[in-house]
Amino acid sequence: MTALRQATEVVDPVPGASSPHLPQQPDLIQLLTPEGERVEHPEYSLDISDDELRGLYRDLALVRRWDVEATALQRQGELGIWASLLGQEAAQIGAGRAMAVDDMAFPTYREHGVAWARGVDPLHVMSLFRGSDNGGWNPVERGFNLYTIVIGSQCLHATGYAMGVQRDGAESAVLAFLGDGATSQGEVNEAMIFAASFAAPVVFFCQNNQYAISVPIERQARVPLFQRAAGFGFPGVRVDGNDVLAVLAVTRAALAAAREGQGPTFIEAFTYRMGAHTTSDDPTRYRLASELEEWKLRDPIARLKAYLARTGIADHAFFDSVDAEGDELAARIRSGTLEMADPPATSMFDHVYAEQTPPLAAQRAEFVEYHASFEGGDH
Amino acid sequence: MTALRQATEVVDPVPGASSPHLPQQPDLIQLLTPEGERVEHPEYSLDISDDELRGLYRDLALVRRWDVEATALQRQGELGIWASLLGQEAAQIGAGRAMAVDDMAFPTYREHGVAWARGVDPLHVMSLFRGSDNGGWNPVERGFNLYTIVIGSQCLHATGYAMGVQRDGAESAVLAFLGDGATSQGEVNEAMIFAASFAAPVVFFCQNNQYAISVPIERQARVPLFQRAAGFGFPGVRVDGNDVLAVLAVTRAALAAAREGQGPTFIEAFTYRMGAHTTSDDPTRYRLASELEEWKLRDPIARLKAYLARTGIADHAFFDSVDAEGDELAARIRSGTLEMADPPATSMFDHVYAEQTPPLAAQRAEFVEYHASFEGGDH
Amino acid sequence: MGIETLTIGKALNLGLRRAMEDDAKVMLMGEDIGKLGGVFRITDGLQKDFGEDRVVDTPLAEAGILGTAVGLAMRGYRPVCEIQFDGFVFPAYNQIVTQVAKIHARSKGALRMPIVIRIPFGGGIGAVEHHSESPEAYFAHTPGLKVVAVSNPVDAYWGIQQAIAHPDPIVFLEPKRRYWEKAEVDTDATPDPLFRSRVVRGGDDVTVLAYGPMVKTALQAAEAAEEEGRSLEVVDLRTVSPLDLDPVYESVRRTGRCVVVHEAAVTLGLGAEIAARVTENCFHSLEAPVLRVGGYDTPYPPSKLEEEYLPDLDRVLDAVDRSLGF
Amino acid sequence: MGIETLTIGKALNLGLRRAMEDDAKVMLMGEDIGKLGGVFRITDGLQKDFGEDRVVDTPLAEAGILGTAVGLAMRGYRPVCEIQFDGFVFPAYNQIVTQVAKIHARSKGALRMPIVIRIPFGGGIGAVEHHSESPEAYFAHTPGLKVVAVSNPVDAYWGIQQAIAHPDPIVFLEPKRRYWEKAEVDTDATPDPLFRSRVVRGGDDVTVLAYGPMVKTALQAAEAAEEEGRSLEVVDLRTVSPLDLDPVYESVRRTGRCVVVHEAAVTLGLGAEIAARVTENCFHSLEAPVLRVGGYDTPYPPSKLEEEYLPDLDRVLDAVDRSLGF
Ligand SMILES: Cc1ncc(C[n+]2csc(CCOP(=O)(O)OP(=O)(O)O)c2C)c(N)n1
Ligand SMILES: Cc1ncc(C[n+]2csc(CCOP(=O)(O)OP(=O)(O)O)c2C)c(N)n1
Ligand SMILES: [Mg+2]
Ligand SMILES: [Mg+2]
Repeated sequence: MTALRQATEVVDPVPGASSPHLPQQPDLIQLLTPEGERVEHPEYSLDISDDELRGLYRDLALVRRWDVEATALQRQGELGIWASLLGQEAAQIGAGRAMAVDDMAFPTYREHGVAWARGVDPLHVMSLFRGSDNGGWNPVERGFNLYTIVIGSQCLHATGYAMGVQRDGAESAVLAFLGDGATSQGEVNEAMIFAASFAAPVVFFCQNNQYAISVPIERQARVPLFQRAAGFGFPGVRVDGNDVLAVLAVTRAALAAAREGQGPTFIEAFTYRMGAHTTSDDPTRYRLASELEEWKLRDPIARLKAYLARTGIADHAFFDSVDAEGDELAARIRSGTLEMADPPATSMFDHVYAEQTPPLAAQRAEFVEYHASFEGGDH
Repeated sequence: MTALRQATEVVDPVPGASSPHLPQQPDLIQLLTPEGERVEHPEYSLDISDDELRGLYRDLALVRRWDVEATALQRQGELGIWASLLGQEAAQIGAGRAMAVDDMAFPTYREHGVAWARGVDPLHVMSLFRGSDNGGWNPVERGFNLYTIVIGSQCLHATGYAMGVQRDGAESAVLAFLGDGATSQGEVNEAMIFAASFAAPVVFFCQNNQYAISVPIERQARVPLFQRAAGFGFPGVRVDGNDVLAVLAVTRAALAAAREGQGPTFIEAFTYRMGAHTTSDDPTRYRLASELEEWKLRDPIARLKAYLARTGIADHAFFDSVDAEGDELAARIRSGTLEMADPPATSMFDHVYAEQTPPLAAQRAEFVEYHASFEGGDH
Repeated sequence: MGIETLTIGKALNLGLRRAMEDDAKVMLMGEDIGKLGGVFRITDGLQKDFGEDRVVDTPLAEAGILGTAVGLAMRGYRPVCEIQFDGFVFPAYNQIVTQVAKIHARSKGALRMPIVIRIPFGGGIGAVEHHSESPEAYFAHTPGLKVVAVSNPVDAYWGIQQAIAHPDPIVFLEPKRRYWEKAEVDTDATPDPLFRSRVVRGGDDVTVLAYGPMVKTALQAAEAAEEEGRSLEVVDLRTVSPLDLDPVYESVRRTGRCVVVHEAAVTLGLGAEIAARVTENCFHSLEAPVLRVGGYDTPYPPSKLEEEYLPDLDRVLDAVDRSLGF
Repeated sequence: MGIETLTIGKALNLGLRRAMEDDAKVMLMGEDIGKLGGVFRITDGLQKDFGEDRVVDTPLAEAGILGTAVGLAMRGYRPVCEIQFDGFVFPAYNQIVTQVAKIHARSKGALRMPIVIRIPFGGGIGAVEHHSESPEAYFAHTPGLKVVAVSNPVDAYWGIQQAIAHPDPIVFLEPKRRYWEKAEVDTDATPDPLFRSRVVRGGDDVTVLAYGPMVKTALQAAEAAEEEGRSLEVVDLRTVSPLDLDPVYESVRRTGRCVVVHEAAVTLGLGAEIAARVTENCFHSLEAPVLRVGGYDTPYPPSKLEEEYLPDLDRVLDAVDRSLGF
């Protein structure tokens, strides 16, 4: 059986590397090194203007600023919980900016960067984590579904939506987001099976941030995740998820292929969750501080900044203006969150069905009556 | 993206081949050709005595005879339904005979050949299809689980059982059976993920009989099924499922590897369901008679018979004795089925729990009382 | 078409056909529904006439069917998903309960989920394990879903069309052992609304409620009771969620007695909810507690025992006797 | 150890530890239960002490957890599966309902399924969607499963050990919002049996039933009622399936009135079953119908509304008033 065994490459700690979670170069598509050097890739090139480059930097910086503000608001009791995107900005902005207007994204609960790129008001995202609603933007209008919290379920929705796109003869594509942990869910694998079977125009964008809460990627998969796709009959690629340019190029290519009828692609964006899983989490229980330190050297924003600064594409004034804009954004998010009105209590009855049922209408009426009885101050 | 696209081989009708479901030679492990020629394979050899060869023939012939009898009994109203193994005898006998006594098998509803190899009394299988019980042999005692009807669920049980074997430090392995259609179930993919993650001593034995009821394999997978395993990080092989010797060799090797701690293997036994899905099915609605004709040329029993006869390993007397034994077996199965007593009605209450609950005991008592009331003949 | 004698199966087939003709967004999805026409032939001939894009043989994965249906619904389609047998709906349970049922509320009405989940349900066909289940209570306990059960060809023909046209997700239960029962269907008539129960036989002594396959059993019991001089009022619930119990309350206020019949296990079956509501609404009229006739609290037994497990005429009459004797 | 003041969470942790010490076949499985000790820290320290083979961080797949637990149980292990939050049990639904619940019956008793499915359940913690569900009725309607819900540290400590030692599969519901509530636990005492309900406060006017997190609410209501001169008897059901209602019948025959409280949606929640049974068994003693206080028939709302959704002291008292005013 040894010949068989050879056939598969097992993820073992790279000899000499200090962490098993560091990118392994041979597979990794990169256009911008951690040091901010622009490099070429034989298959992926990126034609991008200076304006666009500055735009990407602005996106990255602003979503990080938003994230910092949200974390602070949670600490102050204004949000129930917050799922930070810290460290994953490039993966999300690269993917979000690769999308065309008509494309549709299906996020998890962490894709604030993609929400930003799709023009979803951050306050909609805040209202979810505040517990005022479940997001509340119109998914189809924005080309960005509501956050889906049950791990992996959205991958099937994305695939079905893509089957609809096919039937409409439309020239658009669908981007399904998932985490590394999500790849273990049956539904995610079924989504890949359906996507392959129908050659649906869907791209699976997996942010391998090395952890599913406390569980490291090695528990979910013994070989690099992007290799999963070949087993289902479609291409998989691994991109440096901290390199916004590479993510943009790879995602654009995959979406274009999908639009052209070439079916699905699986993208593994190799990145790192620099913060806690959520504000409820305590990562010191399961990972070493040194790992985070190493990943800080690969920070997705620092490398773009270094590149822009060194090449002169952006100057101090630009960086300062982005900082200022970030502070404004943060202030707007803060005040918007604090001012957010609680939803009317009866609203929980009003959207259960498109066509309300008599028993639920009766329950609603009793609810209203019951609460009215307190006005009298009887209890 | 074209480079990416190249990476995967899509199952397209083989040019020149009359059916897309015929084996593609490059991948297929074969030790005995359809014409009954013994061939060598670079990786798999089989050391087998004449006695064992005759034993395999006997197994194949007897399970086919059983199958014919069961189909007849169903037509005569003695069984509710029957799931025929016609055409898959070699896959099942090869796999079943590859197992060691301590190994454990997890069948679907079609593994009568494996049941036979594990020494399960055919009448136990008949009682299931007759509706007297759900099989009723002791799974752990026989190293053969009860039939599992929910597609794919048994793959997780097999994996868990293998995790138990690991924890026991036992030197045995587990064989999980599944169909080609089952590969689309989320649970089956989760089983492969768990098996890979824990390097569990389980072998997934997939009989690709080209159809899931009416749905051809192309709907489930766009690339050969055995390739699925590499995506999960363990080896996959495709064996000629109508070649009992190749199946035996490949399964033995995979089970041995599992026992040695090398983790899972996925075996795709490329075969054909020569009958209907079950006695309730009408295959003329979805496949051409010519396809069946082509597969008849690959009949798993005929080729072994040809080999045994030509090499003189078996003679007419032997074949006649097997036929006679088959008739005896059929007679025993027939009379055993006809004589099968219906289970006592109260039995449905008796095995719901290991520790009966008071409310169910009360329901049982009411049931008994209610039926006793009819003795009086009141209604 | 006018008046035709149809089986329930054929009525569903024609209803599906008509729904597909009426609205190009209607799609059928499921296992073996194409060339084979489904294991019960309910979709017979539809793929031939509407093509593989509208009658889709899916990979063998129920979560996949329901999950992709969600995406298709978001894109404006109206997926009708066939679950091959009741016992195989559970792999799709997560999608149904956490997604299909909640997306309208989650999106505050921005997204509709006009998905129909067709399930041939119930026992009595001599099948092996998992082919005879009655999972309706699981769905009726799930806010966001609606659940209907048809009992006859007329409701089958119209009900499937109404369900497909409805904006909310509906679990559509088909009484598989009655697929071959016939009745006249007037395809030009104006159908009764989907979410209404119906008194199918008037009576004065006891109100008997049933739905799906048990309606026939209840009617048989009523006939037998008549011979013994007892008059049963039989209500076909038709809608399992939301319940339409006003006609039931009216009836029970008259009869003072109520028996609920279903195949599902009695504990937490629909009978429990109906008993609670009827008691609450008719407390002072009830002369006996609401009695329930259902499957026992055991897994559905091997088919040789299913006649003992399933409610039948005698068990309904026994409950009627007990109610009258209270 | 003697008498210790423990939270429910810590009592569970100690109970698990003791079960693992007592029986080497006991294994814990789940997401993040190892180094992290679970998101609620219920398994804190156990992987360190019992090793990775007995405290297993699984891949992120609930069907996988339950399905492999079945195989492990067949091999003689006693798996204790943690479902991280109530809303994430549904991917495992097929394994639980079609396999875990049925294998003992399927095998005519040859195979036992001593699997415990621990689920932190219920709302009130200000969480996002899917983290506040009460799925107990789905399981209680499923023959072959048993379902218990603990309400206090004593039952948590003993109950988890009893559940693990029990030969049948048990859904073990932990009131997550009460994890931090404390009480004295005498670890040398002889515990009450697992499948028994318990009168936790005597009273004469109305019998109030609750389980899990609602027991505290019911007790608060009883205290408030006392100030108004009303005496409520409070029963902690403890076992949701099988139900142990004899003490309830006894109580209701005395009080003539009954109110059931749970967080799950009222329609087909446990209240329905209890109402049906209590009415059947205490028909002539009841002076009012059994009333139910539960979640509304809506998806669990965004957390800013959960206080409106969840039964509280006032809603219990309102039902008590309505019962007394009937
Ligand atoms: C079906 C399901 N099970 C469990 C959870 C609880 N949970 C929330 S996030 C998470 C880890 C997800 O990891 P991954 O997919 O890698 O995404 P990441 O959080 O790292 O972005 C878990 C287990 C859930 N939301 N859904
Ligand atoms: C979860 C589930 N869905 C549907 C079915 C109905 N069903 C029984 S057999 C079958 C096809 C199985 O095909 P395959 O896995 O290829 O096995 P084969 O019957 O060809 O041996 C289907 C859909 C089932 N048993 N379980
Ligand atoms: Mg992750
Ligand atoms: Mg097959």
